[in-house]
Amino acid sequence: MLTDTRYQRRKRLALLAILGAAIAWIAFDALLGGSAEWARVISRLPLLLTGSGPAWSIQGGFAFNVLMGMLSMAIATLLGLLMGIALLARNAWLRRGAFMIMNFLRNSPWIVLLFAMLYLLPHRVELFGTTLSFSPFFKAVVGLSLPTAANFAEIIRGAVGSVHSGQWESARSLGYGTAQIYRQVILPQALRRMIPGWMNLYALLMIATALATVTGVQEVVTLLRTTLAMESETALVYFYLTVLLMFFLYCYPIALLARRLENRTKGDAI
Amino acid sequence: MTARNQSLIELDGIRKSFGGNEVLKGISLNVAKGEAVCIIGPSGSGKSTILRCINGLIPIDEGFVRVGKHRVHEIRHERGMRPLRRQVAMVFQQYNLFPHRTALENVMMAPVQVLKHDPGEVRERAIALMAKVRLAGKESSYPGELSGGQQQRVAIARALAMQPEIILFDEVTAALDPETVKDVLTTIRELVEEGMTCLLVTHEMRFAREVADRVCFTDHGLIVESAPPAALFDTPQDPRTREFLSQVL
Amino acid sequence: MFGLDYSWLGDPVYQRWLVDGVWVTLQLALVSSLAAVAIGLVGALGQTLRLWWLDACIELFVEIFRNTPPLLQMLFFYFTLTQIGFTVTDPVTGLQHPLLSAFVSAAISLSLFGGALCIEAFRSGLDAVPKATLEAARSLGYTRLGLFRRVQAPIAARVCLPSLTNILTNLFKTTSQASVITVPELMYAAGQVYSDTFRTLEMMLMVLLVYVTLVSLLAWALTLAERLLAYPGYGKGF
Amino acid sequence: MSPYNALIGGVTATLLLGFAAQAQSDTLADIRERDVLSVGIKNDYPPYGYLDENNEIVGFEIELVRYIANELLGSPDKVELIPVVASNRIELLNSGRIDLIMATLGVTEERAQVIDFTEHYVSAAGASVLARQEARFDQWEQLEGQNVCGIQGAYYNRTLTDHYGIRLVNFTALPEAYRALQDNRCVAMVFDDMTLRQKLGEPGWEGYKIAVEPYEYLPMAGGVRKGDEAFLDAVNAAIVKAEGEDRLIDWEGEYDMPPSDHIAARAEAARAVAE
Repeated sequence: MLTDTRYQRRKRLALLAILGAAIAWIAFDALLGGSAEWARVISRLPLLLTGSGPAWSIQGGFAFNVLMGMLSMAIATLLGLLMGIALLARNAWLRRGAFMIMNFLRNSPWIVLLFAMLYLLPHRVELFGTTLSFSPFFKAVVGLSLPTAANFAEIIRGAVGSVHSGQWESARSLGYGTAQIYRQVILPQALRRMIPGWMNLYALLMIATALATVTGVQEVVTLLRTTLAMESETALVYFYLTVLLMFFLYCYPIALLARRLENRTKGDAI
Repeated sequence: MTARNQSLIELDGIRKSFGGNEVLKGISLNVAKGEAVCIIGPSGSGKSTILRCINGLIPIDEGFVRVGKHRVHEIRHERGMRPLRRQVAMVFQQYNLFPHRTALENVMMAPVQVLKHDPGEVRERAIALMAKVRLAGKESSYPGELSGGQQQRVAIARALAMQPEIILFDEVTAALDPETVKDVLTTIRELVEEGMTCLLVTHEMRFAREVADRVCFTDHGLIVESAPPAALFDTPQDPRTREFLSQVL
Repeated sequence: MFGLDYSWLGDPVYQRWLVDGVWVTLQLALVSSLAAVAIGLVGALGQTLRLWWLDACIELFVEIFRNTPPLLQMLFFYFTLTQIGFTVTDPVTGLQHPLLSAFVSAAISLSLFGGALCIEAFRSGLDAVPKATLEAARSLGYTRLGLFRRVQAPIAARVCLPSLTNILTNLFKTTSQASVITVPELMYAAGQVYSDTFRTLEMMLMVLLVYVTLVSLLAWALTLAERLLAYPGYGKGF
Repeated sequence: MSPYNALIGGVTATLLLGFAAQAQSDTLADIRERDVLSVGIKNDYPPYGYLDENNEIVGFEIELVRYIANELLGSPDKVELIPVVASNRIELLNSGRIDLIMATLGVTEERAQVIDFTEHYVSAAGASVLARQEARFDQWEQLEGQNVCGIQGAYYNRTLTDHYGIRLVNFTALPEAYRALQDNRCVAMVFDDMTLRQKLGEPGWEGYKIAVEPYEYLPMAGGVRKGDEAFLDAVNAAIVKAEGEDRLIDWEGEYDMPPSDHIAARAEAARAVAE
């Protein structure tokens, strides 16, 4: 039987070999004139990435997915933090309320929440005399951030709960107050455990931005589907593979990094 | 396969490294049938590794290991280890009971599933063994519901259920509460008195002195001194043994 | 109430559409959950064989399906499989018909997506069984297969259950995306109704409520199963 | 968590969400203040609105939209083109995201209850059926129980399923419906007659025909919010002006549409009113 390190090395080599073969195949097909389909894909790539023609100004496309992901994550982090604090609150009503909202959001499909937000939020509100207009983009961001926030709250709760109860006892016996224990003892440890979960959540959210196609945002899946109206049948597979690859290349490294961090924190005293 | 001498366990010049760290630097040891041998020594001196080399859990780098008629160092496959494992049982520091089975099932599992013995007969044996380790009435408890000392005694019963010729005890009391240590030691003492061949790694010096026929002191991967307990504890020959004993006694 | 108008719910046509939709949603969820667990078992077992090339292939499969949008996977399976030859030829007309209906495409795509998540969960469950417990089993003379079957798998199964609950509820929620490839499940039915009545908000709120109820019931049932199967004396993931 | 808890949570959340308010205002004043007109258009629907080779949105309706923007705000570029689909355009209008629908909107009674229509600038045949040359049906009734590709949110969907018993396979986007038809997922495809006839002219569609003729003709018009009189009048004035200048006939030619009696008649009428 192979030793563990040699096994892992061989496995990694095999993975690289498969990826290498795939890249070589694409390169042969696209650059050496193997097929006209890749040429079609390349001519549409600016549109799919930025939503604009050759001008490269950002009007949609995958750039929108990235932007939506980041904005939603920012909002979700803030909302999730509030919800997480409420989940840990001493007031039973507050805790129960937060728990119910969290479960409601966690148990609803993302696509349905997105739809609901689209029709629920007004498109324009008058506030202090100025008109704020809520674009579908903004609504999609809100719709995506809600379930993300609920998931983040659960991550916070899990991370805080995973700190051994012995630490509570020892900190209390040293004369710390509750708030102090959270700040000085629990959070520094919980935070380390939260980060991988937070990153995984971001990758999950990024993947979910594809759903914004149902709200009419000109993100990459919407543009893909529109573009395919003008393309020949044979190019279909190539276009889908290209967009799948965009998501994979963006999300996989994040997931990989998250897992590495996770393995590192696993050694923490639990 | 012939034995080079009449002992039941024979170790000769065993070397073992983990990464670049040489843990065993030429261990030689003979244990006769019915003998109880205790291995003592500072942490990290390779005591537990010796036990794991005897039942083949860890392959050795160099040397000769024989248990009964099995030449352990020549066995290359897990499959080949099975007859050996039937002969040699092992009890661990962390009990390592199977958490998904009750105490009685833990005792019965291997005889039924590995040795293919008749379940009815094994069951009788297992109940008797539970009584022997003074755990009658705890048969249907899950490991998670038992105290450390109780779990360890179930582990001993589990080892005995295999009807082994040799039992290896790996610091079996190290993780236990002081008040439960006594019960476990009593159980082991009874086994020794019944003539079971036992090899014990332990930190319980008083116990070693009471039950062992011979005590080996290991340090830095070598057996420094080996003698009957009275001799080793009262008139240690090697300065390292003296220093160790002055610290622990 | 609140200016919401639910009078259209009285229309028997809409009622039929919605009830049929829920039924299709349940079927899709059941089929893909079973297949996902099966794929997860096969994949996780494949990884325990410790064949580096097989392991690499399984890992690639898992990472691809975990890191791309299920919606896009569904569109891909629905539209491109016929393109690369998944068709049957009608003997009478000589026309090429798609081998896979929208429902089957969605079921396959959801199964693979859920299967990838299951492989990952089952593997980490197997990894979570303490090395010392396995050592004890080895010292009792278990073979590799016996050790896996009698000790490692039963313990791992209980460790996996919470993440399996997560995966299956997630999969149930993801079935709603099949509406995009015309699988007539609940979301699709809802779309049909509101494009007729223009009562979009009312429809979406109702759909939301139906999904939350169904998913909560599923989560509750699975949690109950977790509790029944737990062995006494050990907390979650012991 | 118990299902009881989840239900209570769900009901509460639903009720809370139900409070959403909607804005209502004078659109004409509003767009002059913003100096831009937001219009819901199609971008996947030749010849009315589609993406050209440069990824720009062009088409018959787009020309009309730009003409109206020029009339109302003084420049054809003071317009925000928002791609919509059949299933969301009315919602987008009524919640204020767009000011005007110019997206192949057929005039129907149901829609008239929730929005106001502008002048009927085009009269299009209603839905017809596209199928392979070999198809043997030519009546709507013959399609009963058959799988027919369609589009979600089309006004005729309920008539087709309820009255003719057709099993519609409805897509959200047109290209996907065409693809499904070519993949033989459906025996035929139902959509606006004009669009389907245009499709027949494209390469790759030689093996297809219009198998079933429309069962009705339907005028198409712009859509505005109900009761938005000033804005409606302004848009109507712009449309009539364009008609009087024969601009719609020009665009017909420009986008390869078959000459329509309706547009010619309206041009005559517009000039008659003007004189």
